[in-house]
Amino acid sequence: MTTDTKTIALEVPATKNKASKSLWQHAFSTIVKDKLALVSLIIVGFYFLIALLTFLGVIASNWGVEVGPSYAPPSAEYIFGTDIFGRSVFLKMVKGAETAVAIGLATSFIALFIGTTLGALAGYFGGIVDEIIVWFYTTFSSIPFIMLLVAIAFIMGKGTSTVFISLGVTSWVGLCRIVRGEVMKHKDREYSQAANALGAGHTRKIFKHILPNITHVLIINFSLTFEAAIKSEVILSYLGLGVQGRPSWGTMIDDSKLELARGVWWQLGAATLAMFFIVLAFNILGDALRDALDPKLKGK
Amino acid sequence: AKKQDASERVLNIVSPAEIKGYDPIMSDDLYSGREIAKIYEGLLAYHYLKMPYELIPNLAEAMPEVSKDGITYTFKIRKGVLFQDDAAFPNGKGREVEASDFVYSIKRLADSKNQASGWWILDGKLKGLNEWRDKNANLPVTNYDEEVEGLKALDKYTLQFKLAKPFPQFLYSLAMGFTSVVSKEVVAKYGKEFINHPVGTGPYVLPKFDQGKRIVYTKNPTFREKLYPSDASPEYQNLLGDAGKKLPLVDKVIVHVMVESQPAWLKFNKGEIDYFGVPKDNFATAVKDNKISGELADKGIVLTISPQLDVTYTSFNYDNKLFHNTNLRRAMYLAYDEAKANELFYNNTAFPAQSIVPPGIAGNDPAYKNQWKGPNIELAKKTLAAAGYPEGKGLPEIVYDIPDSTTSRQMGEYFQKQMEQIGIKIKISASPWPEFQAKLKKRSGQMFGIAWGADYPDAENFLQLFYGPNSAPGANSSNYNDPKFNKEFEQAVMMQDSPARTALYVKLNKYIAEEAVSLFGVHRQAYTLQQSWLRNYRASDLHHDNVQYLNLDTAKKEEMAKKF
Amino acid sequence: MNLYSYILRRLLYVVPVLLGVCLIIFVIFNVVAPDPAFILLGKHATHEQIAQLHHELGMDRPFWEQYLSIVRSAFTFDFGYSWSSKQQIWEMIKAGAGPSLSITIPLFIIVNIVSISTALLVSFYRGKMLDKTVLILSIAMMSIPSLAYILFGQWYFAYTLGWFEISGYEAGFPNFIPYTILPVLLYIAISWGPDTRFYRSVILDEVYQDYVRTARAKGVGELSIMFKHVLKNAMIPILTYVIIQIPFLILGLLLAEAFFSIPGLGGITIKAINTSDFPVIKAMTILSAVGFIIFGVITDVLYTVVDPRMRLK
Amino acid sequence: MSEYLLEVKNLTKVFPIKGGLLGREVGAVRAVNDISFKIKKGETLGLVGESGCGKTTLGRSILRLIEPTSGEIIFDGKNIEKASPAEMRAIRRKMQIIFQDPYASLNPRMTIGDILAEPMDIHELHTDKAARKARLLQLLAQVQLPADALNKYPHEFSGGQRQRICIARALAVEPEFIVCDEPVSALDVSVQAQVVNLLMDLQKELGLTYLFIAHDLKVVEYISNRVAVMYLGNMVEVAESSELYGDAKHPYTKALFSAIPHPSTDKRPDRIILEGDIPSPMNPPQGCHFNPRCWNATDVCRQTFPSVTQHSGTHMYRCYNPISK
Amino acid sequence: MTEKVLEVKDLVVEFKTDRGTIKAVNGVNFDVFKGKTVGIVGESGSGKSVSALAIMGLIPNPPGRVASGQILFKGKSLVNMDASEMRKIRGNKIAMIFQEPMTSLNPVFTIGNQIEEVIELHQPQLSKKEREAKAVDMLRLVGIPSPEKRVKEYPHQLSGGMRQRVMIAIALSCEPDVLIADEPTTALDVTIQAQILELMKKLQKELGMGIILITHDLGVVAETCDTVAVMYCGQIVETADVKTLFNHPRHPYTRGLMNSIPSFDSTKSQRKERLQTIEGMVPSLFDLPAGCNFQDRCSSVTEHCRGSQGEPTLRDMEAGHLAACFNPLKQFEGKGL
Ligand SMILES: Nc1ncnc2c1ncn2[C@@H]1O[C@H](COP(=O)(O)OP(=O)(O)OP(=O)(O)O)[C@@H](O)[C@H]1O
Ligand SMILES: Nc1ncnc2c1ncn2[C@@H]1O[C@H](COP(=O)(O)OP(=O)(O)OP(=O)(O)O)[C@@H](O)[C@H]1O
Ligand SMILES: [Mg+2]
Ligand SMILES: [Mg+2]
Repeated sequence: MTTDTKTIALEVPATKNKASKSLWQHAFSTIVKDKLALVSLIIVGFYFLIALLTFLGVIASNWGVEVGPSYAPPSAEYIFGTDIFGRSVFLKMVKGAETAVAIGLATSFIALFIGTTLGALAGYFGGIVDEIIVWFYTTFSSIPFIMLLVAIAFIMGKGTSTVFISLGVTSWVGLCRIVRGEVMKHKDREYSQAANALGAGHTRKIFKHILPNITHVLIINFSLTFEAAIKSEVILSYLGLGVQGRPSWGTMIDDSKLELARGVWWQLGAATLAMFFIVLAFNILGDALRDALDPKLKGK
Repeated sequence: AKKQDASERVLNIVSPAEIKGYDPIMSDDLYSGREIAKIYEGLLAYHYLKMPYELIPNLAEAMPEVSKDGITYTFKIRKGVLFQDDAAFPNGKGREVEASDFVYSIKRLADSKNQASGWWILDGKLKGLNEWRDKNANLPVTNYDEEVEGLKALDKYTLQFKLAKPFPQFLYSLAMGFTSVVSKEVVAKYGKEFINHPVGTGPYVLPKFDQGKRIVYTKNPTFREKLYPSDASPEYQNLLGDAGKKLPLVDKVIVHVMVESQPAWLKFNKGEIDYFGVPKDNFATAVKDNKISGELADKGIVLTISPQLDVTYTSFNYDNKLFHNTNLRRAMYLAYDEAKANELFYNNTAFPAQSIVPPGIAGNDPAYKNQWKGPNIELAKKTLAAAGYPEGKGLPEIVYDIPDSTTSRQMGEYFQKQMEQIGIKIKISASPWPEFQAKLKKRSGQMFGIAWGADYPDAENFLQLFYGPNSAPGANSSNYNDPKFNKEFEQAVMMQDSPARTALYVKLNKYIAEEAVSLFGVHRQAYTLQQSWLRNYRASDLHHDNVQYLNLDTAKKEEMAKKF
Repeated sequence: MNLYSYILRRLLYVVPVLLGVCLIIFVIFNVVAPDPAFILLGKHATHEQIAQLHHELGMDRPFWEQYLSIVRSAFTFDFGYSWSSKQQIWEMIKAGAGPSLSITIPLFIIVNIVSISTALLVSFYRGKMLDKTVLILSIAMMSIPSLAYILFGQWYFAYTLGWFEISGYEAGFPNFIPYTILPVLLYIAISWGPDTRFYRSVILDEVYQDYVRTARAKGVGELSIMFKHVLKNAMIPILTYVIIQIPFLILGLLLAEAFFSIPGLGGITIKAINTSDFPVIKAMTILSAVGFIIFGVITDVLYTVVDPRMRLK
Repeated sequence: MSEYLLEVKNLTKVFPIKGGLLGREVGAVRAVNDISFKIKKGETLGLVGESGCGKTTLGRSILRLIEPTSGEIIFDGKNIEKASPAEMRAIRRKMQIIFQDPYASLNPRMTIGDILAEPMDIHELHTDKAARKARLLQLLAQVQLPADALNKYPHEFSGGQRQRICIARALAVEPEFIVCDEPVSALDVSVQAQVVNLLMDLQKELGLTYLFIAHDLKVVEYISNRVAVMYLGNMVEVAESSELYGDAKHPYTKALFSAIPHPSTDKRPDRIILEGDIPSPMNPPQGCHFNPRCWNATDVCRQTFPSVTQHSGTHMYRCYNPISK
Repeated sequence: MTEKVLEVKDLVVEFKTDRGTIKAVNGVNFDVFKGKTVGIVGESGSGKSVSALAIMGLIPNPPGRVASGQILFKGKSLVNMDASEMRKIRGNKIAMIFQEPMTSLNPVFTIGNQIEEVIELHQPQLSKKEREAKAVDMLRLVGIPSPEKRVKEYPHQLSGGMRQRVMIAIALSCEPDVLIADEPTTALDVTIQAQILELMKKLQKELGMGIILITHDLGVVAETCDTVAVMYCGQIVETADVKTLFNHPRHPYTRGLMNSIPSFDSTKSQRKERLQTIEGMVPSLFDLPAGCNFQDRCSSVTEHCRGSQGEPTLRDMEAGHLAACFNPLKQFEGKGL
């Protein structure tokens, strides 16, 4: 035995001076190495920063102030021109980032919460619980998204929280389905079985073993939901169910359907541009995350 | 569009809203009303070329005989008027209209099973009609044969109305779509589908309404001899070119239902639409200093500006005691800069409203200036202090409800900004039209931004908006209930048109204005663009039947085609 | 278990799902939604009229009866009358289906052909310039909201350039064609990005499978590998994706129909939403749910045709 | 207390196969069919058989990771198949399992420290911080891993090291009995030897008892005192490992041994090449399940399932026509 | 000696990865003779499969490429051969069987179809009928019962052993000169493995092809191969005819491998002594040590091995027996098994 213990030291040589990396750190470093993904990450971070700053009132709090004549076209003075009240379209666009980020976050968290909870319950417990949840989401998903949105708006009335909730409540099904599948898979994985053999209870198995292993799915889904929510807000605004009392890209685009014919394209332009970059960034980031976080590509 | 037969005169117009169907008793919605008026007719109509509005007989032979007490109205109806041909009639040939058809049509309006949206015009007005309605409400089948005292066909061509109490505005209801004549055979044949099978007496026919976005009317071949008017008010003298010609003047009318304004405006600019109300946001492109812009002028397009019989106003819900504070209301009124709003939202084309009754209707005093109408920030602040809320302190945040449309939203934001100047906090809550309506009807809001368009050209139609018994779900959505006002209003309503009544109207109108019962905004004007080849167009709020008077200069149209 | 009993079983599952859909509709519209009476009665409504309307609409009946009537309508397609237009809803649906299909069917066919071909092409050149360009382009196109496409397309292509009809519709083939070209093209642009991306990822999943290596080892050419081996395997997810679009085809294109004045089901739906026309909203919801469920079954059945592994003994 | 640590009596596990209209049961797989055996304290029982014959199912049923359909499992004198969850948890301290795929059996999101501490958390062992740390280090030393492994993640280790981590985790609760479900099958030969040595050392040191499952007969024979052979859910032969190799009675055992490729170029006795495939466990052949592939099969083999023949004290088989020496 | 059908000379295959370029195969040489079997053994990741794929021209590119070296098939170079010409050789002259019988067949085509495809590609003169008949013959040849029925079945309807036979049938249907079998039995049970190996031996005798048999099971090598190459970290560390190698291994790694297999000896009655092991683990291809790749695990390591003399190259130990080692075992020291 003694000789053996000596040779052991030899066995783990390569990792000695390298800091140990979890899969997360690994994923992060992978993303940072991918230039396009890094740029996307920076863009997303930038939008979040803007949103935070507008939320705190550091910037764009004066978006409602008249800065020039009504419908002034873009110029050196008015970067993206002005709207009907002579407000700066640029500031509205900036303020819109706050709305967009708020919608994205709220929607994704609501969807995440419902989807994960139901999916995990169904996948983990199986049997009748599973059947009921599957029935529930099958039912739910056979109702068109737009109808659900409208229906929820009917119940809840108007307002920003309605937008959050209706988008959140309509976005969980996909995630639920995936989580259910993943949980089922992981439940039968040998490490879960090992935990079982150790006498681990349900809570421990779900929260310590299974959920941490599907976080990549959650993160990828989070980014997709986030991006989809920002886009859905436009449709909601068009249907008159959008956010109120503060600028959003959706209402800017909706406004522009009247303005375009008189040649006022800058609200549409600014909102589309603002939306374009964050949606694009989220898409690219989503792909990169998928590559970086998918455990299939790691370890072995 | 496809090439149209050159010899055929085809009028292309736009309806900016969906058409709900062709049942006259449902014609309270403006856009459906206009379509219904192409096919159905009533006893009376407005003279096409007179201003102020003048009622003239249409299916009636002449204006009615009115008894001295103002209770009995006797009509002779025109002979030889035929219903349009339809399979519902023997051999498919439309029969002659009789007095009993009017009795039937008006009973249909009163039949509670029909849930007619126009019932209000007769509610409590004709003797025995309400009783008939209530009695039949609980019967499985409505008994149309039962006689109603206030509504009788004395013979084939004589029709007699008896009012419950004097109500001179009654005649206006006979010019409204609701009382148009329908035939019971057609109603019986199509049942619920009657709404899609319009068979009237009017100038145009539509075999079947299929819910399409393109409604094509053709000339009614059995239309009676109806002629283009030969007399006109001074401002319409230029429209007498077709005087004495048999109506209708164009062979075919195509109505394009276009809910979104962008495509409609683009289509008009291509010459595919003959006239078009200018959307607010196309205004700058179209009009400068009340003149048409160069590009459009080159195409020969003509601009018509005409006042509308309407008023926009911001109303309070008086169920909320907060608004019983007159000074608060006045302060708000003073803080609001209507001139600027006019510029932003109406391109400076609207008339600032001093009171509720619009100009052109007896009761409006052109000289009157409302002392509480802003902007006067200094005074507003003082008044607000007098109201007990210096600089808005102690005043809760007020929720301002608006219908959700791009423009309403912008208006709401504007109102919010204005009130902020004197320290009043406003929260905007936008809802789609139906929900907005529900809020009004349920009295659940605090403040609303709304507008009222005239049903008929009489101050009563505006003043009743503040008549206590009309509270929501009635038209008085502010639930204003002032016994003094109520009493005088009731009195005015009974009076025949006279200087005394006008004086009373003026008084009531001013009272409402001075009290700042609502914050009156503007009386809008309609801006209509016409193609150079369109003839006889006059803008009007009440002439839903205008299409029969319109004409096209096909040669001119061909000539202009290259400019498009 | 044979195919028929499998189909039957899948069809039977439709029942609880449909009951569930009805339940959701019922809860939303009959229990918690605001009172529709005010909207329907217009600006001069009275209390008496409201009460009567409630009776008329069955709102005073017990809940279970109301629920049953929704269930009944889901199976008989007798949806009653629209509140707003007083039209028979089934007739409205029949009238709207044609125009909707006249844009969605060409769109469906073209966009799937185009994006599947693009996906095959870029999968073939995976990792090369073409693949990267298409990928970036498709993501970029996905990032623009569809409303922006429509607004711009209508203004620029139809009006400024005059290439297409601005808006409008005429019933009957081929009359509708000039009116449908622009909306179809715009929606091709809108859907091409996400579709291509999806198909590409599906095809790429297959490209790295072992059987592809076997085919290469057999000396099969690259093109034949793509079009024979890979495509047939990728058919399963592709089919699912394609078929699941069909119920939405029936519902039409909400925005396009509103902007191009096409009298289709999408327009009816938007109008119903804007006027709180509950019966129509309910009908559209049920209709699309039924479509969704039925096409779900069809997908499952087609799986067994395409994929022998799913074929049951 | 008996000399046997574990006694399995008539253990059966049937997996229902759902299908048909409305998901009725349409069939069943008898993955484990009426199996009985005993294991002495400190002994290793090897279990071999072809893929799908039920080895894993048997191993997991013993720990009640799979609920057996019927039969008795008596561990340390206690009948465990009726144990309550709390009792079961206590029993699990004494029985552990190591799986085939060392990567899949480690949670990739946990550090080795967390993985090894988890069993102690569950069973509330060594709750004191210092004691915990000491125990972790002791475990690492037992499986010959360096102390700095604690903060690393499974993906940073090689296959052999991962399997050691799995072994350490099993040891953390100080079990008496370990089911080794093909613990070395996924490893390269050179690493396999390290792990096999480790398992044997631990057994000596801690007095462990093993049920050692493998399909590699060489390894099983090497590590086990006795070997049991399974075919299609049934145990067809059990014997001392040397006896089994030298004197297999069941034709299947014989064929299995003869099929092993020998890493030597010396001449070997002729190989028995079996005909045909392993039948589907969903509908095993009538009679002796091995009969379609058996060169000795007679009519009786095709009709009735053979019962157990006790050959010698420790040697049992199920066959009508056993092979004579 | 018989005809040399395939020659691999100094083959180097590189892969570009996130962490740099690795040489998965680094200077490999071996020959394949008609009717003979070359065994390639080595631990996981030692470059066995990559070598085989290189011969087939199937190295996924990117990230991999044949960086240098020659592969000559009957004197013709396969490296940089025109793609269409290469396709004519693949599946026809050189065929390959893969390790995973479960996934290597296309799940949506019948097995008949998949056999016919290769016949159609390389024997276009045959009619559809003839092809079908040939597919049935091939299935019969590889010992699948009732082949007429089986041709119409799909891969999922067959067991693993059956599928591997189908793979063999596909590989052999054009009677190739060289068959590469990459761990053809690893996924199979021993009894089935015995069937398949027996079958391959039989077919080799009938068709006279040269076989490259890749495996990590020394037992399989000993029983089926004529010559053996032992790979370690992308290089061949020892090669010889099978008898010599097993009886007198010269490279410490080869001996280590042999010793770590439990011997199967009924004479040892009770529990055996500890197995001999090779301590440590295979170094990562990303940071190979200077000098001999095996230095850290070697019992007879010296300073030479640590880089002062460069990498050890294959040297003749005796006729036809080469080993890459600075301190080879004595000729009879290596007697392990
Ligand atoms: N959860 C399950 N449901 C249905 N059948 C199952 C289940 N688990 C195992 N089986 C079946 O039971 C039989 C025995 O499986 P088991 O995994 O015990 O075999 P094994 O001997 O461990 O095989 P291997 O050597 O491949 O690991 C197989 O036919 C398998 O298909
Ligand atoms: N596509 C690839 N990309 C990057 N590296 C690769 C790729 N394919 C193989 N390699 C690397 O090449 C080396 C040799 O791999 P190869 O598949 O030849 O090993 P092997 O000897 O066949 O092992 P096994 O016994 O596990 O099959 C490995 O280190 C592997 O990581
Ligand atoms: Mg197993
Ligand atoms: Mg390999």
